[in-house]
Amino acid sequence: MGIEKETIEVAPGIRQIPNTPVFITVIDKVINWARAGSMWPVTFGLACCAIEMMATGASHYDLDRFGIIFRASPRQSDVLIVAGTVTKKMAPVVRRVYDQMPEPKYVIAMGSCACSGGVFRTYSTVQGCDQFLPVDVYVPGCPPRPEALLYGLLTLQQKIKSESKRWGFWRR
Amino acid sequence: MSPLIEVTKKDVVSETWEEPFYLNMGPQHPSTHGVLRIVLHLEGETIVDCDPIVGYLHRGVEKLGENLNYNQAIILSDRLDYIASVANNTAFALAFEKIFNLKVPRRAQLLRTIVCEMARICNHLLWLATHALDIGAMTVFLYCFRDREWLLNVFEKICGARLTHSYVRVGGVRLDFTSEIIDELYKFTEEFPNRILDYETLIDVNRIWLKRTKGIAVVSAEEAINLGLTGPCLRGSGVPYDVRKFRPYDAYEEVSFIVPTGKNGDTYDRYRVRMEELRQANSIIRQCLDKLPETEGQPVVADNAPDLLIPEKRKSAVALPHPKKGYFFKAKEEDVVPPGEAFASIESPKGELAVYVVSDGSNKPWRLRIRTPSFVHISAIPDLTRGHLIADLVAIIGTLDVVLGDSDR
Amino acid sequence: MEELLQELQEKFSTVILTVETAKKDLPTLICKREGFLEFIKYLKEEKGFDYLIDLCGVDYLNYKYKNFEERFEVVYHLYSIPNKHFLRIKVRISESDCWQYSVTPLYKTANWFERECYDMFGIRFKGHPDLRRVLMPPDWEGYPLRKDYPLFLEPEKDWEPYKELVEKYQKERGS
Amino acid sequence: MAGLIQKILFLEILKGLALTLKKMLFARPVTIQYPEKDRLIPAPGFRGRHALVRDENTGDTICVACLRCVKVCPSLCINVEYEVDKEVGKRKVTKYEIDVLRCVFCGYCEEVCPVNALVLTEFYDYGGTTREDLFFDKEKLLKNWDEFIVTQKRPYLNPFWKPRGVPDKLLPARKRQFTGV
Repeated sequence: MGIEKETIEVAPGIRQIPNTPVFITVIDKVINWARAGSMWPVTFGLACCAIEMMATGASHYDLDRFGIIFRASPRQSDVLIVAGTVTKKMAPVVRRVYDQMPEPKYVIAMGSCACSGGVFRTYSTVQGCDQFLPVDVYVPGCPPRPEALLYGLLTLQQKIKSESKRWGFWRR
Repeated sequence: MSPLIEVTKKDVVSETWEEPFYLNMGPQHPSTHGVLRIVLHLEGETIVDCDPIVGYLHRGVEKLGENLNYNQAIILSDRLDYIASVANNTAFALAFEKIFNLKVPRRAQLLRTIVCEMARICNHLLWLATHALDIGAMTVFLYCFRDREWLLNVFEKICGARLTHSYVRVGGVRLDFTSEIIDELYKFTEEFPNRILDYETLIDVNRIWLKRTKGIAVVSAEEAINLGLTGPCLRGSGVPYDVRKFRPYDAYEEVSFIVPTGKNGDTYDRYRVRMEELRQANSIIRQCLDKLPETEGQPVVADNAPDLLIPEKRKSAVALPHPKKGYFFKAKEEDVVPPGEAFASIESPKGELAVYVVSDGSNKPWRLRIRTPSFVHISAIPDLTRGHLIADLVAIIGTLDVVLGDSDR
Repeated sequence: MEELLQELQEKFSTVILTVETAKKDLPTLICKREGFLEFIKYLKEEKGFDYLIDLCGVDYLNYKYKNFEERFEVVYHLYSIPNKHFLRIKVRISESDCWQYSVTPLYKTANWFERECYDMFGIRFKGHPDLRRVLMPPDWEGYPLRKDYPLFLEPEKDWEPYKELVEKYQKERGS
Repeated sequence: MAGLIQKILFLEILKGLALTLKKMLFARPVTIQYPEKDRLIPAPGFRGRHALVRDENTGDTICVACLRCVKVCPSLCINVEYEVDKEVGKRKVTKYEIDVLRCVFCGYCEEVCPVNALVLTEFYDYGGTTREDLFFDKEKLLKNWDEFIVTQKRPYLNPFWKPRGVPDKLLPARKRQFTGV
C-alpha cells in the first residue's frame, strides 16, 4: 500500500504526509472529534439532580472547559440530560423535547430517579426514562456528585468517539 | 393538552372583537425553576389572567410515605424541597417525635438549628443566583454558587451527602459534628458577611435591578395572609409572622435574632428581607456554635428513640390466671407506635412547612400530609401577575422562590 | 384559649359535636357539615383566625381505632396571627355523600388545597369556583390517596397517554 | 443633586464593575480541574459506591444474612439470598445483589448492619452504558471493596458504622467494640 509507505502515523488512525501540513484520516474520526468536542446539552431540569447539574455548570466545576454549553432550546442541542424524576404526566413532554432535537442526539439519565425510578415506586412515577427514551449513559447517585456527571459526560464522549458511520443522512 | 383547550373554550364567547391570546409557558422553560407550566392569557403584552399548571413532578410522596416506616419516610422528605432538605427532615422528625413522645437531647437540638440555618443560607443563595440570572445578572449567579459550594462541602463533611442529607432522624440527628466541622463553620461565619456585601454591591442599587424589582407584584399584608403566603414573601409585606418566633421549636428559643420585614410588599422588599435573613442565619449559626461546647459529650439521639428499622409488630407477654397452673402467659400484640395525630410546622427557608401525621399504631404513618410553601405560593401567581407585563412574570416566579418538587410532592 | 373554646361551644352548640382540648397536640373541634360555613365565617371575622395553614383530607377506611361511621375527614388547621391561637377543625364526610362546603370565598389559600383534596380523595367542594384536578392529569382515573388505591399501578392500568408513549417506543425499537 | 450625579456617571454600575475586576485580578480561581488535575477526595462518610467488606481471613464477605439491610432499605434495592449451614447452624450468603440505579444513598443499610459488612464507600465517579453495568452482585461488590480500600488508610472506620454521638445503648454489641477493618 502506497499510503502506508509514504505517510507517518502521528496518532492512532491519523497519518501525515512527511514535511507537509497534510493529514489523512477517516471522516468518522473528524466528525466524531467535532461532536465530542462540542456536546451541547439542553437545560432541562426536572428535580433535585437539576441543582447538581447547575452546580456542574457553575464556577466550581465549569462545564465550559469541555466545550459543553447549556442551551435552552432543544433545537440547538444534541445531548439531553434527564436530570430528575420523570413522572407519567411529564413523560410525553420529555419525549417531545427529545423528538425536537436534531440528529445525532444522545441521552444521559442522571440520578436514580431518571435511571430507574429510584425510591419512587409509585403510581405516578416512570420507572426509568429508558422506558421511552434510548439512554446512552446511566449516572447513578441521588443526586450524583458533579464529578459523577462529568464522568458520565466523558463516558459519552468516549462513546461518541468510538462510533462509526453515523453521519450520512442517506445511509438510514 | 386538555386544560388549555378548556380555557380557550370558556373565553371565546367574550364580546370583544379581539381574540384572546393564549401563550403556553413551560414545562420546559429555563426560568420556571423546574417544571412549572403556566397558561397565560394576554392582551398585548399585559397579562390578563394566568393558569399555573403543576403536577409535572408529582411523585406520590404522601402515598409512599404511608407505605414506609417513620424513619424511612424522612428519606422522602429530602426529595421534596431539595434545596434545603435538612429543613424538611426536621419538620418530619418534629411531627414524628410528637407521635412518639420523644424529647430530643439539647445537643441534637443545637445541631439541628445549625443545619437548618445552613440550609436557609444555601436556599437563599440559590434563590438569589437564579433570581438574578432570570433578571439578567450573570455574575451574581457565579458568586452565589461559589459560596454555596463551600456550605455544601461542609454538609458533606457532616453527613456524607451534598444535597439529600437525611441527616435528621426521629429523636435526634444521625451523626455528631467533629471539631473540624466546627472550625470550618466558624471560618464560614466569619467570612460570609463580606460575601453578602459583595452581592449587594453588585445588585442592591443597580438601576436595572431596581427597575425590574420595584413595584412588581405588590401584595398588601391582608392580601398576603389571605393568599397564604408565608416566609419572606409574607414578611416582605410587613407581617412579622415567623414560626421560629411564634411557635419556637428546637433551639430557636435560646438564640436571639431579628425577623426582618419589608414595607411595600414588592419584589424588591422581598429581596431585601431575604438578604437580611442571610445575615440573621449567619448570626444564629454563630450563636449555636458558641453554645456547642457546653453540651460536649452528650448524646445526639434520645435514649428511647426508635431504631431505624422499626419492627412491624411487637408482642408482649400478658399473665392471665389459669385454673390449674395458677397463671399462664399469652402473647399480646402491642402497638409499635402510640396512636394519635400530630401537627408540626417549621419555618423552612421558603415559608411555613407543616406536617400532619395520623398514626394507627403500626410502624407506618396512616396519613402523612405535607403542607408545602411552594404549592401555596404557586397558587398565588394569578393574583400577583394580573396586570403586569409578560417580562415581569419571570421576576414574579423568581421572587416567590418556588421549587416544584416541594409543590408537587 | 380555654375561654374561646367554651364560648364557641356555647354559641355553636348545634355545629360542634365534640371538643378535644390540647392534651399533647392542638385543641380540636369536630364539626357537623351543616352550619359549618357560618361557623368558620364567625371564626375568621370575629375571632381573628385569619390564616388557614392547611386543609387536607384523611381517609379512615378500616382504621383501627375508628369510633365513627363516616369514611373521610376534612381537616382544617387555622391560625390567628394577632392572637397566636391555633385550632384544628375536623369535618366528617361519608363516602356516599362525598362533598363539603368550600371555604375559598373566605380564604384564597383554600382554592388549591380544595382542588388537591378533590384530586386525591374525590371529595367535592360546593361553591368552589374552579374545581378540577391539580396534581394529576385531568383524565386520570381514580383518587390516588384513597386507601383502596394501589401504590403501584400495573402496566395495563396505566394512564392512557403514557401507555401509548411506551408502546410507540417499543415498536420503534423493535423495528 | 447627588442622585443626579450618580445617575449620569453610572456610579453604582462602576462600583459593581470594579468589584468584578477586583475578583478577576486578585481572587483565587475556585474551579476544580476534575479529570486532569484535581480529584477531590470527599470527607470520610461520603455515601458513594457500595461495597461489601472482604474478610481477610476467608476472602469472603462477613455478612451474616440477618436481612436487616433488606428490610430497612426504603427503595427496596437490596436482594439477599442465603442458605443455612446445618452443621454450624449459621447462615451463609449465597446471593447479595444491589440495584444501584434504585439506591437513594441514604446509608441506612450500613447503619443497621450489625457486623458492618456493607459500606457506602467514598468512591463517587462511576457510571455505565447499560443497566446491567450498575447491577452489583456479590463479586462486584467485593471487587469494589478491593478497589476502594487500597486508597484508604487502615484501619478503616466509616462514620456510619459507629455513628458519632449515638449512645452505646442503641448500638448492637458487635458495633460497640468495633474499631475498624
